[in-house]
Amino acid sequence: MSFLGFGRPQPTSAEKIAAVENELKVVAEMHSRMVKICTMKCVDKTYREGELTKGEGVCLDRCAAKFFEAHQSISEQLQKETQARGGAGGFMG
Amino acid sequence: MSFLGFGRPQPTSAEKIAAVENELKVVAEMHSRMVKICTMKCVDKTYREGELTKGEGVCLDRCAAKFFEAHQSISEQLQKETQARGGAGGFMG
Amino acid sequence: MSFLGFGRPQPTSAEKIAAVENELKVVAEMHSRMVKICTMKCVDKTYREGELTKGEGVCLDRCAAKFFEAHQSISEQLQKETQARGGAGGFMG
Amino acid sequence: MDTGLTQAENRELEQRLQKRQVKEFMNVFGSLVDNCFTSCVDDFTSKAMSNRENGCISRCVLKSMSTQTRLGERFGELNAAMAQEMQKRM
Amino acid sequence: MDTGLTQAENRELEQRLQKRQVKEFMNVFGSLVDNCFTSCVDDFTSKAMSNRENGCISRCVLKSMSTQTRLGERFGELNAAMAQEMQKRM
Amino acid sequence: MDTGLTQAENRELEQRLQKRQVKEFMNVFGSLVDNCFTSCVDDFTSKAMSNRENGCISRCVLKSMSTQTRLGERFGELNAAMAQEMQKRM
Repeated sequence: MSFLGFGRPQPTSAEKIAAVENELKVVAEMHSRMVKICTMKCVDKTYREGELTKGEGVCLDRCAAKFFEAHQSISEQLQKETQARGGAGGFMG
Repeated sequence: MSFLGFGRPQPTSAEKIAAVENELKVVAEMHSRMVKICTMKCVDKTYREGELTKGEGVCLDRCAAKFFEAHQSISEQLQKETQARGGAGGFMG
Repeated sequence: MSFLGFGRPQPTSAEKIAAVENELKVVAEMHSRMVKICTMKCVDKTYREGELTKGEGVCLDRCAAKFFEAHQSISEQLQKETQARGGAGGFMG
Repeated sequence: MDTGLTQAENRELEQRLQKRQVKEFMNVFGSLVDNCFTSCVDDFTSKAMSNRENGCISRCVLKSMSTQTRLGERFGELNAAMAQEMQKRM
Repeated sequence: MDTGLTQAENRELEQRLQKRQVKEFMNVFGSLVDNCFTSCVDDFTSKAMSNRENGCISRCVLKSMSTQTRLGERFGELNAAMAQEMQKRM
Repeated sequence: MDTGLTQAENRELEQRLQKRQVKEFMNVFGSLVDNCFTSCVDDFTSKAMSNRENGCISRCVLKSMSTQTRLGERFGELNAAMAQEMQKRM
């Protein structure tokens, strides 16, 4: 979310800490969304085995890669569209 | 949530700000619930088109109206029932 | 979460309050998860009646008991596995 | 519960808990709206709720309150039993 | 909205609201990713997105934005109508 | 990561991060309970877990931990690659 940190001259301690904290929160949320979705897509819910099968493991790896790719392309598209529509106002209702 | 603001004589700055903030949070949550439910009810998940069809648009309008109506009637019923059962204690477990 | 409160000599007021608050938050979250899951498992979604049927009520009672049992056994297993794998690091990614 | 807090700390805590209870209530209310609307409303040929839908919503609210109460009682009992169990082990 | 706040309080409030808006935006963005990925990606024989998947995602983003805008307008209207209704009753 | 913070700020940040980690852990634990209970428990003719259910839960916990670990590794790699990519562009 570095595009939200547009240069105020001298951020206070609290602001700097909040910025780092926020950045890490964004990453943590992305991580937990990925785990939730990829588990749903790849892992068999009957739990007849306690270990990931080879197929499930490979599926998780690919799901993770696709999730990052999708995440990035959605993020780019949203920025483009938001600019084209003239600011986040319209999109956020 | 104005029924939660029962008259303490002189609210402090922090209390007044928290009250407004809370009111807006309640509205924001209601908004995001509505978007989630009405998208689920009205929008085709195959995404063969990038624009809302006329049918989807009309469905969203009606879903929004019904959501508000339901929201209000549930809110009123809950207040009535809670009073009849003698306070929120029993309901909230 | 008492295992997280490893003995710092003199906790400050703020720390003590945060600890109690956190403990209660954990319980509240467990409660709301239970309500969500057991409602889903036990309560008929057509709402032809406004009262719980006898069957639904009994199902809720048993679901609650099983949820506690599962919650506890999962918590114990996680602690054991986490220790065996050498700390929470690996598990938390 | 013996929290080991002073009176002043207890007052502060109580205020926090009140906030938490409001938040909790809003969550319960929100899930109730979600659940009852999702279960009862499926016809979007009109923008006004039908009698059938209103009836379903109203029964859903009643049933959800009973569910909340019943599970609240069970939760209280099970939680107390668990706390006792834990104290015995220590 | 008449908030009954002083100017200083309003400045403080505005800062909080800005934080809230950022948080709100992150939530909308997160749900959008969840929803579009879940709906569009189902083939895990490769680790790169296919053209079909990319197209689906892109259409999903457009449609979600339109949905957000349309429901935002309705929400604004309905909320204003409800506020008016409430004032009449008081 | 170069955060550009002083030592004092870093200490404060570390405390916040520790809180976040506890919260994160509680979320992971909560989803695990949700997911394993939902997947494994479906028989409410008794109030005690059956052997079959206990076995299922136990395997579900193991599998969820492996999933968490595996996806954690991938996430770390992909995140590092993305960060590098972004630095190149700047």
